[in-house]
Amino acid sequence: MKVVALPEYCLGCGLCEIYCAAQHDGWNGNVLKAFKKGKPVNRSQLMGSSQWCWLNTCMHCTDAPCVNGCISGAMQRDPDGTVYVDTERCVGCFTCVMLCPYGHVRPWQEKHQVIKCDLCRDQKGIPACVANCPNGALQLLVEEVDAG
Amino acid sequence: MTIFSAVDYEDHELLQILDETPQEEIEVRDLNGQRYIACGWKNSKKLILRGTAGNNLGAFAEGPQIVVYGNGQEGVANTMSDGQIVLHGRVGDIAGYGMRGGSLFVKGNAGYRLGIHMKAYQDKNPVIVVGSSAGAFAGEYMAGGTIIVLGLDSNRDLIGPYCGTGMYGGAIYLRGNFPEHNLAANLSQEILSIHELSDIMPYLEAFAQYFEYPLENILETPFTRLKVLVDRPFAHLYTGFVS
Amino acid sequence: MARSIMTPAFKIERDEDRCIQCGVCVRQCANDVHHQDEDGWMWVDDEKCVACQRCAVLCPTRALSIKEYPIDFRSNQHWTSPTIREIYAQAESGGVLLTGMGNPRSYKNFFDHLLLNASQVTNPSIDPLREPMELTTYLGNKSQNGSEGEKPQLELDIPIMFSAMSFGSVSINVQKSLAAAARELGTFWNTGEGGLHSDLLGYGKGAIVQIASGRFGVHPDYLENSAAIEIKIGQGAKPGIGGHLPGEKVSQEVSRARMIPAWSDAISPAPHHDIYSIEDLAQLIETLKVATRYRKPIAVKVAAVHNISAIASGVVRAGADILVIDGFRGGTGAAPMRIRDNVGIPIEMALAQVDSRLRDEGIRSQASLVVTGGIRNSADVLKSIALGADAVYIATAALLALGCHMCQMCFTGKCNWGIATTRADLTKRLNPIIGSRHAINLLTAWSHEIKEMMGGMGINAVESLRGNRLMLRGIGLTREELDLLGVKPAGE
Amino acid sequence: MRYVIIGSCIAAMGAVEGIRSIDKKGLITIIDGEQRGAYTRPLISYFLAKPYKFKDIRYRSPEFLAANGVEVINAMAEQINRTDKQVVLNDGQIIPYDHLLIATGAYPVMPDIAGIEKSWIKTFYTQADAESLNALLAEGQEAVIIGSGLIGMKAAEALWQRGLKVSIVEKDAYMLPRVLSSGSAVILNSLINGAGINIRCAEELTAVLPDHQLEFASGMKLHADLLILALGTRPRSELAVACGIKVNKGIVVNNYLQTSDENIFAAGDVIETRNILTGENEIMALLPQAHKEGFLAGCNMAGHKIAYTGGIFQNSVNIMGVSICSAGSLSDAAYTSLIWKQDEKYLELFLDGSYLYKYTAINLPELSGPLTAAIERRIMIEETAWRTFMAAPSLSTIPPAYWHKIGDIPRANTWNQ
Repeated sequence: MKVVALPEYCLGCGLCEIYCAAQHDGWNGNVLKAFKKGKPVNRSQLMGSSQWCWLNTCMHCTDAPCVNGCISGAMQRDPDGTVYVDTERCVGCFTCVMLCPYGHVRPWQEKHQVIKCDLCRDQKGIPACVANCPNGALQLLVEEVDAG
Repeated sequence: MTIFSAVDYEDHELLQILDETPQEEIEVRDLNGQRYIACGWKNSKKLILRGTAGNNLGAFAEGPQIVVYGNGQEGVANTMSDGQIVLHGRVGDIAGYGMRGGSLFVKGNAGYRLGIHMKAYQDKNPVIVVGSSAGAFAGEYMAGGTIIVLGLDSNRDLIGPYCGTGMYGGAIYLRGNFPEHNLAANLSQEILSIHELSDIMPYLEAFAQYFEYPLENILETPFTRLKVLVDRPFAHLYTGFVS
Repeated sequence: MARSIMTPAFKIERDEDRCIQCGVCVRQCANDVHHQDEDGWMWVDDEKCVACQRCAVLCPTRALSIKEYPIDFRSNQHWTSPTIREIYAQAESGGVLLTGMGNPRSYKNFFDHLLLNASQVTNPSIDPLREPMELTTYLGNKSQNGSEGEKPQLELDIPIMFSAMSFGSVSINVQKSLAAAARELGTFWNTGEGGLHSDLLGYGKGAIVQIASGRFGVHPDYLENSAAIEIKIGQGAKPGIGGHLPGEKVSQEVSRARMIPAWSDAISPAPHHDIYSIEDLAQLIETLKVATRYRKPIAVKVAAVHNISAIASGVVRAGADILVIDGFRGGTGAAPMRIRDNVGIPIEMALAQVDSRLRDEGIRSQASLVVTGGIRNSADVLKSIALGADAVYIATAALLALGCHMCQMCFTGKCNWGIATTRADLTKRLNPIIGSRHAINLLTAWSHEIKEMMGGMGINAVESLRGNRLMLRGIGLTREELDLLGVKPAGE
Repeated sequence: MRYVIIGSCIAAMGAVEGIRSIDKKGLITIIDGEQRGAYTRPLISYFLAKPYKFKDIRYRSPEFLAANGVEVINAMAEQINRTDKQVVLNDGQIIPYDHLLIATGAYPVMPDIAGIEKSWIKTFYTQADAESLNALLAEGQEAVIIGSGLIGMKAAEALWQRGLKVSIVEKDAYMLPRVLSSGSAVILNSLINGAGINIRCAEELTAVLPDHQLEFASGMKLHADLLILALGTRPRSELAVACGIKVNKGIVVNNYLQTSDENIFAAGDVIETRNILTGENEIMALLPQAHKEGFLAGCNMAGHKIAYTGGIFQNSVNIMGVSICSAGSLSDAAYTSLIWKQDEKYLELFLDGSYLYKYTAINLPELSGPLTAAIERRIMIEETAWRTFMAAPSLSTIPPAYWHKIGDIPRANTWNQ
């Protein structure tokens, strides 16, 4: 499973980032509350300019370099194939950041951790970015995950 | 080569015969103003027409090679995309209207609205060469392509009034003197030396060849090139208004 | 330059308690209304706002609302606020007032004064959920005389088509949306006078291709790769004047499709210079028929003007297979405001008159009648058919389905909804997959409604409703208006 | 099929994953000489600093091994008997194998100086090292670290966090010589010096004197309550040497991680890896590489022929809150250098024509992924595009050519004006 960004329809509006941020860290998708009370942090990041832009989100690679290269075992893949960070174990060495060719895995400086798309795995339903894209520029691609 | 006489045919009878003739070269004699010849043709058949070609000769066509020994009526090469029409005579109004490619050579005069709305894009570059003079509104709303008026064997004004009105692309070449007050306001004039004629030289050579006219005679008189000064002549006509 | 004597037309209200400074409004406004400074503060420039509502719709916290600027001139029934503002605008610019979309004036709307019939007891109604309802419509010359044999027809699964909107006036994604929707709905879309973009070649068989005075994009493949050809003489929004695509919208792609210099104004003047008479029109129709070997119906589109019925008669006699009449509420990408608001007549009147005239002259079967210009819903469609139309064209309604918010600034090329623009960054705001889905949904919904209303009348085929003015009654109309419409007053 | 793996760290875990991606049934035995399970050496500094609980520096859990049906034997391998395809352990057990993987890792390098066997002189490489150090240190002590590689730097940070006065001594001209460039070292130097760690470069330890005195080649003397030797590592290849497998600096393997004995594979810090940039085989003791080599070795042991194309040097580390990322060539002399600096951020690219050969990024870790991939995948990007990028480096300004060539990522909008 992964979110596919289609730049030909990406508006660069940034709603994906906003809803991504508000979906995590306990804000439960309440954008107003999240941004008024706290400083929510988006996982995926809007890239480019309005001419050519897309949401830089995780490919959830099957042979994920970030998982393979993680020195602490914090970067993991759940049985659905979702690559996520176990924040309890992340020491913030940023090796995974260095290994991600998409520049998707990013440092979360305040917490000395890394941050990345987890497909909103704690929430039911489709990821917040997909659900709130006004132009269908983000699509959830569900593909068979190798059970092994 | 198939040769037949059109003297007995109505418009559509003639069109049907032309359609059903498989030969690549067809000569039609005794043409008497039959209309729509070669309309929408998408081939490079060669037609030799003797007599007067009726309205909309070669309209919407792409490719036919037509020689008319006689005059053309209205709408010759109307919205023609490609092909060539050589007229050993005069041509009526709106010749080359919206022409998008190919060429039209006229030995004599052209009527009103010669080459209006002519267009060009990349390799599509239509050209009209008129041996004598052109009527009013020549090159009106012209967006691209080339119109050449030579003023040969004519004692009429080279161009009629309103030449190049609303023009926003392309070029008009006038040989010799012409009444400047007949030009639209938004045009630049540039007198060209013989060395600056390279853009149109192939057309002049072709004209000389088709109509057996000495090229040097054509070249001994200077040409003036008309182009648009401002490519958006109407840009300031309107005001956006927020109500 | 002196300070303008005008106040802004709109006022943007930002609820600071709700604004999270996310900048979506800044990124979405092509008019540069919103601005965020380096400290994150949000600012607005009301003067530039056209009330397209893009920012308000996309604002994730609903912090934005747009209102008409709250300024009241002293009450005056003659010198109204818009009238005064128009004078200010012309005094400051010296320009012709330009606008977009259809006539917004409060002229009498005859659709709203027509009521549909329903069956009771004596003539049972039909339940469209259980019984088949036929919406299939054929457009073309249906007369039996003539030696050419069977005349080409367009087959429509629903009596609604998408009206002419050229690539250039609207974005390629609008055309993609409508072309795809037309294919799925079993109807047709119209290219407008802007050629057929290469991306849309596959949709040619569902396209009615247009030829207008500028002859933009017309070539043998364009004529061949189509369902029908429409000669555009006039347009309801601007009868008597031609098309004018402002240079701002003539992008490289438009330039390629139209074969004109990029960023120049694309002008197709009112007259086709090869048409100065009905005979000339007949000649162009015949030229196109010859060029396409009589395989395509030829439509002629005219604006609804005062003597429309005589014009219609001439057009049909000139050989048009489909006559399209565009009423004075028809939309446009750009029209001089005075013309849009003051020229032409209502489509309802034009339609009733033309249908009657063609019937009286015995030539109604020689051409199908398609009306357009202000069709807002399925009831308008049904009323049009009862007044005598074979089918309708919609355009404004289709654009609304695609996201248009009716700001009427189509001519600027800065449409924030990706509709009336050719800018790549704005064009992509309309995803044709979503756009076509919306258009399909709209017409599917209308089809259901049409079937329900027809069922209520006890009619199971749209053909049986055509010209059936007994199914209409007028309300709030004068005797003269009723006579012109050919309907009885309610109660009679 | 019976798989035996000598070693239990990164490459070994990679191998388990690799084998199991193909062969779900074969018997896998891990010989864990260190008897600590699968843990991550780079995490020992975190252990020392915080201290972490043991399970937190584990790379893979015992559950992982159990789930993959791995048998772990806590003993040292003493000998490989290639003729009989057996491994002899120090407790006398004899383990037969069909395919053997040597993933024995490395040793810390010890200098040849008298006196270094003293109890206050330590290396910092294993869990045991960290534990014994933990028992020794006390706040306020003076610690000297010889070597400013990643191990030395992380050790310094840990000791500094524990309240020690820390000095780092580097024999090269600048610290982290295999990671930084001369330019970036200046920046890092000031950042770290400012934080309170004393750095001395171009100093070589020559003698350990009585009374905790250290003497250096320049004549400088330093007092040290604690001396940590962090001079790098060398492959732990003696098992391979003894059984006659071809060994250079490290064990020599082919593209399939196979040694000169077709039934014996090797992966991790013990082998020589092909450097993509030079085409030469080098010791590349890098964690991600170790996992990848282990994984591919596992695949090949299980019968899938998957070639290993090699790697590049790449490091990401955080020291005293400063993020340092670097990848590519070890030397920077031959290349065009483009530098961008702002406050505490620094980026330096080393280009040769349209190819990136190396970069050093300080406090710009977010750029390191694409830059590393640009080097590793030999992505051709015009120098002018790099220059444009360097005017304001950010993820958004990475040359579009990069995204076009990386695959999967959005194509350019074909609908251009």
